[in-house]
Amino acid sequence: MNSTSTSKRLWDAFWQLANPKVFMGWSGRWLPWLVGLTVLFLASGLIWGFFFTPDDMRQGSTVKIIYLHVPAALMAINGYLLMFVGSLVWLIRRQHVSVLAAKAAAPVGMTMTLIALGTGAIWGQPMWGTYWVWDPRLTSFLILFLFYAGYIALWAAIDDDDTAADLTSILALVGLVFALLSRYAVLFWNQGLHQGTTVTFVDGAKQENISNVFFQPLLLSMVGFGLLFLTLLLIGTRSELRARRLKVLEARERMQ
Amino acid sequence: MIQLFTRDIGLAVRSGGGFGLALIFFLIVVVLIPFALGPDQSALALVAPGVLWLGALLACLLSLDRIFGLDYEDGSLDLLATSPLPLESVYIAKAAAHWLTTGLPLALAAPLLGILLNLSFESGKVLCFSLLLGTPALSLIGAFGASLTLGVKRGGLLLSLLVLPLYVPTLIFGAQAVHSASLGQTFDVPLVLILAISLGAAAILPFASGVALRVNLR
Amino acid sequence: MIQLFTRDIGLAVRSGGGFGLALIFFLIVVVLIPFALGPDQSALALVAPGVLWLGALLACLLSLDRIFGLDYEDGSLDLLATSPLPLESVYIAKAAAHWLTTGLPLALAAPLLGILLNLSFESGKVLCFSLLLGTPALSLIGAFGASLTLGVKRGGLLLSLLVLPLYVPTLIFGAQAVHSASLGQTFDVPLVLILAISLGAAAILPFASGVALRVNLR
Amino acid sequence: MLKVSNLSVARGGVSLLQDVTFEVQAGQALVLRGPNGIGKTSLLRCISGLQTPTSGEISAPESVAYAAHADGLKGQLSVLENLKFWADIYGGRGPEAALLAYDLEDLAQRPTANLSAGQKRRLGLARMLVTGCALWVMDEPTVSLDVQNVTKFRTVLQAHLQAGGGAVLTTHIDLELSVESLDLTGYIATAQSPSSAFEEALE
Amino acid sequence: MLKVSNLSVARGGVSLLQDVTFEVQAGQALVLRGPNGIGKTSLLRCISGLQTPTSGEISAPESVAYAAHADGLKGQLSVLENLKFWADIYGGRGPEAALLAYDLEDLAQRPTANLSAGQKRRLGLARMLVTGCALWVMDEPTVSLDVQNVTKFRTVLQAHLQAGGGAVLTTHIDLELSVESLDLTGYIATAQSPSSAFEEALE
Amino acid sequence: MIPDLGKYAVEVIGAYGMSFLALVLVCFVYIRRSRSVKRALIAAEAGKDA
Ligand code: HEM
Ligand SMILES: Nc1ncnc2c1ncn2[C@@H]1O[C@H](COP(=O)(O)OP(=O)(O)OP(=O)(O)O)[C@@H](O)[C@H]1O
Ligand SMILES: Nc1ncnc2c1ncn2[C@@H]1O[C@H](COP(=O)(O)OP(=O)(O)OP(=O)(O)O)[C@@H](O)[C@H]1O
Ligand SMILES: [Mg+2]
Ligand SMILES: [Mg+2]
Repeated sequence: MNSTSTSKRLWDAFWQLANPKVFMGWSGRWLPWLVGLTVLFLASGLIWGFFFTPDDMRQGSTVKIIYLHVPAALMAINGYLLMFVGSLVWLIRRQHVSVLAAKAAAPVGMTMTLIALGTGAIWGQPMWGTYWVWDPRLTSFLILFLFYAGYIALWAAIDDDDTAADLTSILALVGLVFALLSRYAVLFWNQGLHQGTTVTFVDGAKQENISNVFFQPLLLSMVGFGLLFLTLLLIGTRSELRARRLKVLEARERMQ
Repeated sequence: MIQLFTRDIGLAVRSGGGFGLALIFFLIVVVLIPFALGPDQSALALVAPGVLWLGALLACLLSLDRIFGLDYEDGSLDLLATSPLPLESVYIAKAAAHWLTTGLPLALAAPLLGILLNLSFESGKVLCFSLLLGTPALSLIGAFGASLTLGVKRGGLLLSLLVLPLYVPTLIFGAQAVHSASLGQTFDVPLVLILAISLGAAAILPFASGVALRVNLR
Repeated sequence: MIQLFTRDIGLAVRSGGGFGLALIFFLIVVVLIPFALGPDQSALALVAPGVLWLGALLACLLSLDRIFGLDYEDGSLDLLATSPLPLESVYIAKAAAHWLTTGLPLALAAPLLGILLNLSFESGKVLCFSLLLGTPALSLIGAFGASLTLGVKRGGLLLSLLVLPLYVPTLIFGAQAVHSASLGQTFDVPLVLILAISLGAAAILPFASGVALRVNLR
Repeated sequence: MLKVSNLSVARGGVSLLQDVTFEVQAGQALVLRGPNGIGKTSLLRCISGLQTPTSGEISAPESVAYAAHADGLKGQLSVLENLKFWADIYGGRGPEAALLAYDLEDLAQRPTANLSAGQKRRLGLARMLVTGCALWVMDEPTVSLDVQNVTKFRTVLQAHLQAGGGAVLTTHIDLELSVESLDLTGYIATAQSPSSAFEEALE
Repeated sequence: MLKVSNLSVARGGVSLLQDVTFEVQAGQALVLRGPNGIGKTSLLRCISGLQTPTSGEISAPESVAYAAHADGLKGQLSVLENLKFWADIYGGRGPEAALLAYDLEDLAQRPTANLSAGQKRRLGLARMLVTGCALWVMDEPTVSLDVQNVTKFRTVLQAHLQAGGGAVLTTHIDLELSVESLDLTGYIATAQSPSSAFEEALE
Repeated sequence: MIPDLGKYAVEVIGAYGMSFLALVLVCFVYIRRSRSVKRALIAAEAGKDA
């Protein structure tokens, strides 16, 4: 009884965030802390990874690329999911903040995709002897990059904000269906070289495939990338909200 | 809906953009491939299934922005939107007309053109079959993309950008089916998957496009 | 003329159809090729020169009907024809703007995309060079075709039909140059021939297009 | 037939009109007047359902016949084919009466692209007749028409009203119709009124 | 400035007008009148060089400013950019005076696609001012304009004439201009007149 | 200072360099846009009151 009312209150408080005013206040208060945490985790993870981890016996020092590659890949996928959720909320509940968050997430997600692709390509040269192979996972990422590019281009091409919000949201929805379908199709099409997922979280514990020496800094770096994503997301959403307000003021100016 | 469908086909035929042109474009792509890749016969046979599928896809793509574009520019779409016909039906009629003037002739001509690229007749039949099942998906997805980019002038390339990643699964399964057939393997799984994509697209996209059209006309 | 050129570039950039989109289309074609032809690296390297040239050609082709089309539909072309600017200059300005927003970015990006198809960096340089010399011809010929099909609604496919045979020589020499380079042979003869085509097109086509435009506006 | 109450209209994020209230009964027509850019077209788009008003109520028949600034005719089709198409879409009357009303029989087989501006407009007006809709929403219907054809339009409109139809139209010239008119200059939105709830929340 | 003698005009292989003769001197304007479809637009297209007459002579200045039924404006460009573009093409005057004349300063930065019908038309008319051409050829210039803007147009035209310019225009409504007008109904081509030398040779 | 990266130094440093470049670039773009929008909004709101 009590617990349902608590969860309901939490739920209501969550939707309060959809109010631009509330969101601006909340995000303004948390942003400095978030920036601090991001720097802390990212720096410690990457510095630990780059300076204080041993070389792998097979891969040599290239194993250090993992501290960029895996977190970026992770955030690239999560970014797309976030974009999807933001769009869905907009289409159902017409909350501007959520669609503007989706808009702000796209360029960060695309950058993460680019980093995953770039570091992967650089890694591929020593490991597989080529920058690029048409491996399913690599291919899926290239397609993901195209989805991001299309989403951003559609936002850019449409003048009216609400129209753009509606259309990009529809694209994100349909896009997700086809992205999943593509993933399946690509697996069907080619088996490939890329390692399977070894970082799995089963009951909060890692599996044994990857040793602790590599795993701990990787975890820090993953959290760092996540926080960076969140920070940029908040900054971007705040800019979009302000830009909307600016447009309203300009429109009002025009009427006088 | 039927009226819109027949009108669109009539318009396509009348303005010289009917059945013939998609075919001829397809033919030209097939003809250009040897120029681009060199004339080696066995190499050509190897790439033929993929090239023919790719050619069909591009022939579709080239005519996409006209699906709604012309009606939007001359104001007919506004009038259609205020008519008793729901926009979902408008989408279906237009996608169907596009398929009939583009996808269907391509599918029927593909086995013949396959001969130019040294494709065996058996594989040609599978190619025809896979195109028959797959081109509806191409038209449906393409018309969906067109409904999104309606208001964008010079939207042709934007449309391609939006639509091509959506075409990936269809292309993969399509090329795969013909490829397997040309190697003498079974090809029913990819064919079933293509059919599933076409049916899925027909089930979901009318609603998405209806919304997109309404938003664009606002 | 300069004004028309800058206006067209401005319009292309403003409507989201600027430098980026032709590039992305090119990228997409390159991405689709392996889906259609299969992922084998050595086979891809073999077809890469031809396919990259074909991709550039198709990226050009997709944007052709907008060269004059938009201006024709909204009546600007009538007004330009009555202005002191000769229609030959209109043609040159528009072809130049098309090249700058399509051909040039494609040529510069081609070596990078070549990597996706397992093309060596050396061949990539030759590819870039051959595209730099050849894409002006593509834009010039394409704009000529566009001036011919001006009055035809849904002229996109008709335009492709007219233009593609004219593109054949450029495509052959272009693909040849890169192919030779990737086999370590000399490639200066095809490059010189491409240059000759571009120069020839620039010398003759303005007059032909001027006439075609005048006839179409009548 | 049409009832508009307390309607506020915005376009491109700018509030244009507010508190517009009027009613059109069967057999009546209403002429909306106002200077360029006041929002006549936007109001008509709201009435025909293309645009959503920012507030207020519209009660209109399910399907209305809308004639916009652009005619929406297919140049490649003949005059008759254009009319037939719209008649089919609306499931309305055949095109013969419409051709007759605007004296288009001679042009019936001509491709629409080859018509003059006034001939096209006449065809656009004839379209209203084949829809069979009771409510006509017309944006400057007499543009490009010569004096004789304006008279023709007046006759057709009056017949439509007599048959129990209704009409809302805009015009800048005097149509010499003996119908009510509404001057929109009294309803111009004040700068303060936000055009959506979201903007209100941004304040 | 403009001299048209014994002009015969055809469109789409059909003779429309014959033996049209008139003259417009510097400082004069001429209004062409006639019912829909008589050939006004075709005649103006001949004068501005888009179409060749089947017979007769036209002596017009090298470059004329032509305003057709369609405005030829780019929706993505702002009002100012559209004017600047045409000013550059004609090497004529800057756009400031033109903006002022049609009261477009407030709209200068707006994308043209977002203008109302009358606002677009005003921009189309302002275009004539930046061309710097002496002869204006205008096809129904006041379509979609409200009363106030028609007055504005009248003032601008009169200033143009006073500055030694000339104009040929068509209209269906009364512009209250004190200029000459020519009724084209007297020049309708007889069925006999062939529309080209080739057809004549076929006789 | 820099650990011994063996024969893969170019790859590892290249990967880190490229990633930093990309990250710094997005951060820069986001912060610059945030600043400019904020400034413009403050100016507009001042103008409204005046
Ligand atoms: C451009 C090419 C590449 C892309 C797009 C890419 C993509 C990805 C993605 C999405 C993941 C996360 C997968 C997951 O956690 O389940 C990942 C993980 C990983 N990648 Fe790559 N990759 C690329 C190239 C490479 C190369 C060349 C190597 C090295 C040989 C490599 C090694 C790894 C490793 C070791 C992981 C961690 C796997 C794990 O433990 O979960 N990747 N990559
Ligand atoms: N698509 C659009 N996007 C944004 N603003 C627009 C758009 N269309 C018109 N407007 C603006 O909205 C206002 C009202 O336009 P509307 O077309 O409704 O006017 P109108 O009364 O019909 O004028 P006219 O008599 O000139 O046709 C104008 O100021 C116009 O600039
Ligand atoms: N492109 C064309 N091809 C063939 N015939 C045409 C074409 N355009 C117009 N016509 C015909 O030529 C005749 C004259 O047309 P024109 O446009 O010159 O008339 P107009 O006097 O300007 O009429 P309006 O007042 O309606 O604008 C009309 O009968 C018309 O049907
Ligand atoms: Mg209007
Ligand atoms: Mg006319």
